Amino acid sequence: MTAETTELKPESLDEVVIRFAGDSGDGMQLTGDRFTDVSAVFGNDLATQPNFPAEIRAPAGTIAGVSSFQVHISDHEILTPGDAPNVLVAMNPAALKANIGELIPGGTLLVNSDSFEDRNLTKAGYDANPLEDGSLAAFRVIQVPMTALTLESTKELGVKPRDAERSKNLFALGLVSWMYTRPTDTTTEWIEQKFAKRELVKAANLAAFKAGYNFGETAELFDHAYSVAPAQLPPGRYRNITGNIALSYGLIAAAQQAKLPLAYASYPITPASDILHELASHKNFGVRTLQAEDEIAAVSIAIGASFTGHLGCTATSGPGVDLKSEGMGLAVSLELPLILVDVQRGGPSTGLPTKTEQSDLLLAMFGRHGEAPLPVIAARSPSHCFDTALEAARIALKYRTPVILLSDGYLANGAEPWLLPDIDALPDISVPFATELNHTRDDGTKEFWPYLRDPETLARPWAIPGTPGLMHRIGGIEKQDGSGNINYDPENHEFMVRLRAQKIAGIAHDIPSVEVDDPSGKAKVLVVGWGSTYGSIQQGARQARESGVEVAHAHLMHLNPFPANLGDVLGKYERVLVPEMNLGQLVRLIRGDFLVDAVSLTKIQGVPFRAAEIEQAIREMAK
Amino acid sequence: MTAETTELKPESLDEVVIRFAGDSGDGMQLTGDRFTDVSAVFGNDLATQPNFPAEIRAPAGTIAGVSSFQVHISDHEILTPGDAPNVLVAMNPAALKANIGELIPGGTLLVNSDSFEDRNLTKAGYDANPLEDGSLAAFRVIQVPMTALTLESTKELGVKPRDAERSKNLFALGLVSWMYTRPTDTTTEWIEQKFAKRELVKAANLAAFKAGYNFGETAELFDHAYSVAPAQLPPGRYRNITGNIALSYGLIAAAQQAKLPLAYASYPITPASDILHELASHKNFGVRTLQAEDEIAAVSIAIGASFTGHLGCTATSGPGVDLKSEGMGLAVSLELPLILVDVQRGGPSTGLPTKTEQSDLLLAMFGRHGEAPLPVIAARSPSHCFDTALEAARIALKYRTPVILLSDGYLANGAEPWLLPDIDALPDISVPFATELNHTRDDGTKEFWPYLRDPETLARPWAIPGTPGLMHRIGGIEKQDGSGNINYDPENHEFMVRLRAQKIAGIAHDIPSVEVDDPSGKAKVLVVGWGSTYGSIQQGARQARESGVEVAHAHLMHLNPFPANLGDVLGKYERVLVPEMNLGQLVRLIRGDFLVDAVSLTKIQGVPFRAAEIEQAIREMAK
Amino acid sequence: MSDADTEPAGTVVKLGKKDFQSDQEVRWCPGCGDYSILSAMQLFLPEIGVKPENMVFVSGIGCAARFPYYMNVYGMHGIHGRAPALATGVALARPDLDVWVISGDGDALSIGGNHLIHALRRNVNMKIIMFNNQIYGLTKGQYSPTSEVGKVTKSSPFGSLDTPFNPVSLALGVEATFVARTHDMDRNHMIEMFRRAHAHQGTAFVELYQNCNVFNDAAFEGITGKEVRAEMLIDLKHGEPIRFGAEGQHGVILNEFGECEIAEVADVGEERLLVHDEHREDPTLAFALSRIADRPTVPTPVGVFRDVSRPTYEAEVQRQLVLSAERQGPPDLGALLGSGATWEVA
Amino acid sequence: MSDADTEPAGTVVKLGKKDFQSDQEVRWCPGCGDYSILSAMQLFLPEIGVKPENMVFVSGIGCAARFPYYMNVYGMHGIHGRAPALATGVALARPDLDVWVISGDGDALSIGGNHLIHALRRNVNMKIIMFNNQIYGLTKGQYSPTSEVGKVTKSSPFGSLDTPFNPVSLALGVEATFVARTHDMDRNHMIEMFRRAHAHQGTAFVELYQNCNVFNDAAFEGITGKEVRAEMLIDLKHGEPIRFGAEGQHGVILNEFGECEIAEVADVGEERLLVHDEHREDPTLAFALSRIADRPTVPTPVGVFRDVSRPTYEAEVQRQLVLSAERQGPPDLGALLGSGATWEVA
Ligand SMILES: Cc1ncc(C[n+]2csc(CCOP(=O)(O)OP(=O)(O)O)c2C)c(N)n1
Ligand SMILES: Cc1ncc(C[n+]2csc(CCOP(=O)(O)OP(=O)(O)O)c2C)c(N)n1
Ligand code: SF4
Ligand code: SF4
Ligand SMILES: [Mg+2]
Ligand SMILES: [Mg+2]
Repeated sequence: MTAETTELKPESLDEVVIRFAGDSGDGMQLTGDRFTDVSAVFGNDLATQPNFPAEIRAPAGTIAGVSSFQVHISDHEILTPGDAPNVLVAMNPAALKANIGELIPGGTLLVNSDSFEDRNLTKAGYDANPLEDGSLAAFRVIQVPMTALTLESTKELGVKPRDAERSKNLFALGLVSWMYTRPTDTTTEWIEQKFAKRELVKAANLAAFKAGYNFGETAELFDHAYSVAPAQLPPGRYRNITGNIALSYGLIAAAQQAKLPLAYASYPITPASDILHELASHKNFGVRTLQAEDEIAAVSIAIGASFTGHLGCTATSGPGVDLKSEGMGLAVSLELPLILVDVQRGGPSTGLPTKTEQSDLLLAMFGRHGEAPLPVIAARSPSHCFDTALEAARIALKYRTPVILLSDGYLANGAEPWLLPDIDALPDISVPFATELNHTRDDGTKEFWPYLRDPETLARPWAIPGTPGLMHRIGGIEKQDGSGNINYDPENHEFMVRLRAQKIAGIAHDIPSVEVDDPSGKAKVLVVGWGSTYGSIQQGARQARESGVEVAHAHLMHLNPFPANLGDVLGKYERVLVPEMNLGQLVRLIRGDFLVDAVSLTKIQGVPFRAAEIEQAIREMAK
Repeated sequence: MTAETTELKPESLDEVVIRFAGDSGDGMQLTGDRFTDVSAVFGNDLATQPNFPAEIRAPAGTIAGVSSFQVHISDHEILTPGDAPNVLVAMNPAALKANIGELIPGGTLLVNSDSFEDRNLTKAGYDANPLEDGSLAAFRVIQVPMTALTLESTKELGVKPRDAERSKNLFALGLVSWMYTRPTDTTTEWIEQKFAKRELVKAANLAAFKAGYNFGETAELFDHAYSVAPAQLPPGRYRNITGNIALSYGLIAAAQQAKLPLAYASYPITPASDILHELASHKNFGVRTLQAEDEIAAVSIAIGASFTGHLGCTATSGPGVDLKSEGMGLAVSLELPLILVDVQRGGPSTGLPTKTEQSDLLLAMFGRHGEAPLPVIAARSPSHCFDTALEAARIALKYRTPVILLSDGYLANGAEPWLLPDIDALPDISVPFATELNHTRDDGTKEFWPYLRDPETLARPWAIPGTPGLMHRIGGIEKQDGSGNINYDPENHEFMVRLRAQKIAGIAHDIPSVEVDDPSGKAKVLVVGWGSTYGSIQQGARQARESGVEVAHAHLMHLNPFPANLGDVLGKYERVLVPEMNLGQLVRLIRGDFLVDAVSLTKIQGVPFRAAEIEQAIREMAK
Repeated sequence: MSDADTEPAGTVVKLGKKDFQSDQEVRWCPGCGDYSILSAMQLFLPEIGVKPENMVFVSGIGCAARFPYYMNVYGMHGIHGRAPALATGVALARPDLDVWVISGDGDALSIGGNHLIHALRRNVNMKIIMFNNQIYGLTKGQYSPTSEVGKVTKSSPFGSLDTPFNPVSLALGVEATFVARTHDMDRNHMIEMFRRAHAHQGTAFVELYQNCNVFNDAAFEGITGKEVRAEMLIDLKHGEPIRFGAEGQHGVILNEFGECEIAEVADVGEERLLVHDEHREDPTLAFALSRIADRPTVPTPVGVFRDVSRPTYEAEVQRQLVLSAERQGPPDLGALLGSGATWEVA
Repeated sequence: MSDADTEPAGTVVKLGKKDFQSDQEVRWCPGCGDYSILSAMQLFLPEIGVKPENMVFVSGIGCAARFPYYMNVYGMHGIHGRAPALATGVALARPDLDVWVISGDGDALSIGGNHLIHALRRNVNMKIIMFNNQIYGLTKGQYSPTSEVGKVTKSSPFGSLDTPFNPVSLALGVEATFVARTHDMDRNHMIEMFRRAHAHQGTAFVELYQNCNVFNDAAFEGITGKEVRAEMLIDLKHGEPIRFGAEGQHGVILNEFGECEIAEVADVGEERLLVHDEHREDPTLAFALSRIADRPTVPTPVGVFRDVSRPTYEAEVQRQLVLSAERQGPPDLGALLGSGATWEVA
């Protein structure tokens, strides 16, 4: 290859991790979203990880105000947003300071040099200008006066400088798009639609984007561009989706597959609010959404709706789950279908509202007074939120029980390409309502018994108001099995407590066995995970295998009851590792249930495991 | 011995279990209380178990309306109210029907024959009169027209028949007092005081009581009376006490020993309400009680009071614990002293409000979102509620942490003789408030850091409002250790989460080792219990030993953290049995923590284990 | 269960009291005011012609809250304080149903206060009947948010300190569209209030003075007792001058501050009497009336304080469902999942 | 931290604004109304002569709720909606402290509604300042219980349906002893309301219109904007006829139903104007005034609606502590434990 040609021919990479970082006001989330969409449409596999400041809007230019978006694109299947970025785009000193620590040595650092003046440097807590004091020697630093160039590119348009300056994120997007040879049309089209109504803004953004792109081509800064070829994903139509959207779609789909209207009541809370927002905008699906006065009302409203034959659902995060405890216990006693989605966040108490964590598992299991068992399932990836919503509904309806579905902040806001499911292939999860009297008195007259159970599922009949003849009363006081009449008899209570437990335990026979990913079949170490650690564990396990360590991975979607074969699976391996973003919750359950000396690997930093951390732990254990 | 003398000499028994049963309106609780007091003052050891209907007042004469009181008196130390009564006093057919099943074969049945007329028989669901159809052949049935005799005895006094009839429970008390040769003075004095202001009632009750007593003496029905000699209890002054009263006294004592005012906020709920009632009547101890609008307010008010330097406390039962979850999590994050008493009752949901259960242990352990560990302790007997209240306060104050104290319906209402503690020997549990600036800035100026910890206990300083210079802000958002400033840094969060857990875990070194009751030292089976099963397990173990089976018993007061030696203790035995009034909660923790194949023995009938049930299980296991 | 139950749907049957009685034994204390309320409700319901299967009675926890068990309709005995929220779910999902909430003063105003005030402002179509006995009955006699200051109970041996709520004032302060008061001693008046509440579109709040003869006996005797009623109850009638007393000799007038005062008609003259108007948009008049009696020991207004119309919450929800369908078209799951940028992988 | 902190207790120091500023960086959006409220509070507090160490600021969760972090006093940032209860605990335990609650419209009226209404009836001695921006700020813009009907937000794309609360009416309906309203555009008026609230013995409720320039910008511009204020704000002054407008040309009168109406002074004459009286035992007048404006788009009363005196809850608690000591004697633990029947075992 000659010098000339290198100039033109982009160097091809198999994957790259890019992080856009700037002030909350700089529009980094949008920049990242756009780059993600382009790459998705282009055909790369990808995973993203946004990171917002917890403050509504921390002072501009401060570390607290930094917002970032990491996207991992590749030409092969990937599972995580990447451990560390290869490329960091830093729009201001604070963004640099907050993120430089994670840029891989030798990585590319793209900075908006215009923003590195004293005021910003001090705000970020820099004594000296890092662009000048040599502290960035380890990286390939590329300084671009993005602000100036953006203003320059837009001045013809007569946009006020203050507004024009806002387009600098699109300049950055253009520049990075060139660096990785992204097609430009998707972005320009998007800009044109998005700002169709605001001519000037549209023009400014287009100009800035083009300017950035052209700057890459012409500037001497880059000897050549890079390319990341499309990945070979299973064929079909794809879209990019976040966990909260997938979960919302899943609930809508579940209601449709159950032939029931969806009734969704919820009180806003980060990071669950978007589910309310999304569902509220799809009323044409017959979705009734209600923003309740508090979480207690929300779960109560959902229960009331379920009583009448709707698919009652509510979502929240930790603090709200606490408040819904009593209501969930009522639903257990009423034996009505109900879905509670817990989008977990950093705790305890208000904790770290915008960060992710897996610390509500034991709360979901035991957070109700008395013996009040209910099914618990967890989503493993953004798109998996769709599947788990359907599964939660299936179980809730078939067994007439409240179900807790665990998601978390990382899944809620993270995105990945999603192979659109075949609508017609979605399962029919509808269940019949009771319509007939089901019990005959000694005197021969017939009556309706609300707690007369299906011998197989142990589910009670669901007779909804409006059904002639089946009028009945249910409540939270202990009741006689069958008739459902209030009953304080000791033996009946014991019978009912055990029966309710048995009903939930029995679901184990109605869920898929846990699959073990053990390519060689020679692994001695088994990694057991649940929820959003899936990607990190899969990737970590792969890396371990590449380094010659055999390892197996089993990831649990059903946490209560466990799949029937879990005990056998655990028995097959010499050592068991359980990575969790908490202090070790699943590991407690596994040790207690199976008396297996499972080892806990925990990380509680509000961010997912790095694949390398998992790999490391696996290798330690394999020693 | 000659026939004559037998007539006079009471036959002495080493113990007897008597159950008084009647309609809620018949005053059986009072009758039982009186008999208990007399026996206590007389010097017997004893244990009682009241049993109320869940209905406020179920229809008179129905099974649902039956109220009973069982008292076990003996001449040696006893631990339970007795498995089955030797004597049943049945004031009406419903009371007979509801209780006869438990009377031991050959036992004495004392019935008020006047109440066995058709209306009452039908209400109780009897087709035929059991007094006539021979169905009671297995018992020594003694029919006494108590109503008639009571009216007879009071008619001189000019009491209205309707009122006079109300005194028939005292007739029964008199009769049973004679049967067991109880001194009469205590009772007559009590009547005189109690009804001092109501002459007629006093006279009627005295007359009825005497009539009953004399009836025993004169009637041909009894060939002789019985006596139960005083028990040889450790010397000292005794009183009879229920768990709720002991717990209330314990809180008052704790505040005094901590040199702090007690602030108690609570919302009424069975069976915890009496703690509020009791504390509200001792304001002269500086106790501030507040009946809150709900449980969430109650825990919040207690937290607010603790922040200002009071001993903040709240009590409730299951449903209220659910509601306090979020508040408890806040207290964990604030690291303030707080006591939450959970008087457990039958669940789930409203469940069996007046019945006992141990089903909130895992809720206490895990019923808060995020990682929010806190100490959990449990009382084992009515009087032990006093000790545990002091211990809960000691831990809460020393470690600046909320503590959950578990009691239950059986302890709350059950009574036992209590050797009054030596006030002067009560521990001093006071802790100093912070008064000084505790941190020096780089610039040399001093400031106050609310999260700068005691290196040993890891407790943070408790600086109360009013203290000059120590103004500070605390909250539920994650904070920087030391300064306490809001901090979203990942590493700091992980550090804090682990630190909070470590603080609680460290308490293990500050609590007594668990003691094992293993007389022969040869036992292979260890029974591990917690809470109110203590008496049943102790008694069951004794019976097992008497039958030649060696067995050890360890009873846990501290459930989180466990005593440091628990692991070793468990390791010493071949088999471990864990009896609980739930579906197996402690056993889950033990199995998970120590990987010991502990076996669960569960009973969920709203009533304590019978010693025989425990003995049985021990023998099975020892096979 | 009664015959009506097994009637095939659709056929109109003449219903009677027994059609609304469940087979459960009624378990309140003998002499409890709840009995008369239950029978008034069972007497009233047949007249509205709604089939039992289309009625839902929801309650929280308390003696009052046991009510649904005794009604042969669909019923839910919920958790303490949450009945208005549970019922909101019922009404939101099924506007076709007749929804009633039975609650107590503790259930509705203490632990359930938040749900009550939000239900009232939302105007969900449900009828909330609050049995006010000024005590916690089920938990055996602690003071409630409507107990008088200084009340001595188990939990307030030195007397309670909290100023009680005036439930009618409270409801009027939170934008309620229908507010009424009645008492357990007057079956016809109870029935009339049930009738009015049921006729109202939206949330109806009825405060019902109820005697707890075990823990707070005779709390209302001073105004509801047969012999004193004429002098102590001010019967509000829309469009009529407000007067009471055996010969209607007393009346209500407004002073210059807009406050209600009781006067002798003879002194002030009939024309000065305040004419009741249930339908004022502005709740001030109703509020003024609610302040005449802050305790049920002085002449106390009963009847409908306020009855104005506002769209019900669920009707508006239905409207939005239709609106959405118009704007966004019929549900198409495939289109929804495939919305936004998609791409094909071959 | 400022010098005042390290002053030995007792010595009276002349305090300034900076003595109430904490060392924490203030983190609200640029332009948020919260800034002006914070500085008004910090300007006001020095005048009351209470030392920072004797003040406690309690809040729930929300943007408004961050307030305590910026105050150099004792502070607690609690959990959502529970601030009035947390503060009740503080005041109950320590009547010697100066207790303030800072809350938002969602925090106080949505999830916290029950604690608010009970605090108001109890009359605990605390000052509740509710920042009403008619939106959920911290959670990025959902409608709140004070948002206008039809408000389009993330959670109400087709417009919100719930009739909003009128916070002043709500407070008056639940027996509040002090109710006022002010706004973030007028520092002096804010300070005057803080002053009045602080002077009141018992629970003071101040609704403070606050601009959320990010999620609900200019919600109050129509009445608080400098240029419109004179015409749109009705400044309530005790004992004075209620009039407003540049030349005081408009006034407020009562109609025959006791409702407030706005009239031209020229038409009705000065003598017909309603004379404001904060101290009426009966809250009806204040309630009538609260209904003049159901949205901040028409002439709206600001100032003190009601200020009456009633014993504070904690004062009554103290009274009972003394009473109990008199009746039951000094605390004697031994006697307590040994109360009732006891016996000796040798
Ligand atoms: C969460 C919860 N807290 C407390 C209780 C106990 N409780 C049951 S009913 C009740 C109050 C009853 O009073 P009210 O609502 O006036 O009804 P009433 O019995 O007087 O008819 C209380 C405190 C409960 N069941 N659940
Ligand atoms: C139990 C619980 N539910 C929900 C939330 C989420 N949340 C925090 S603040 C808030 C509302 C904020 O609105 P407002 O009280 O008006 O304060 P503002 O931000 O507008 O000042 C919500 C819903 C929470 N933190 N805790
Ligand atoms: S306690 Fe009172 S309210 Fe409850 S049933 Fe008995 S009398 Fe009625
Ligand atoms: S979101 Fe609104 S209320 Fe919150 S800080 Fe920003 S501007 Fe202020
Ligand atoms: Mg009541
Ligand atoms: Mg707000």
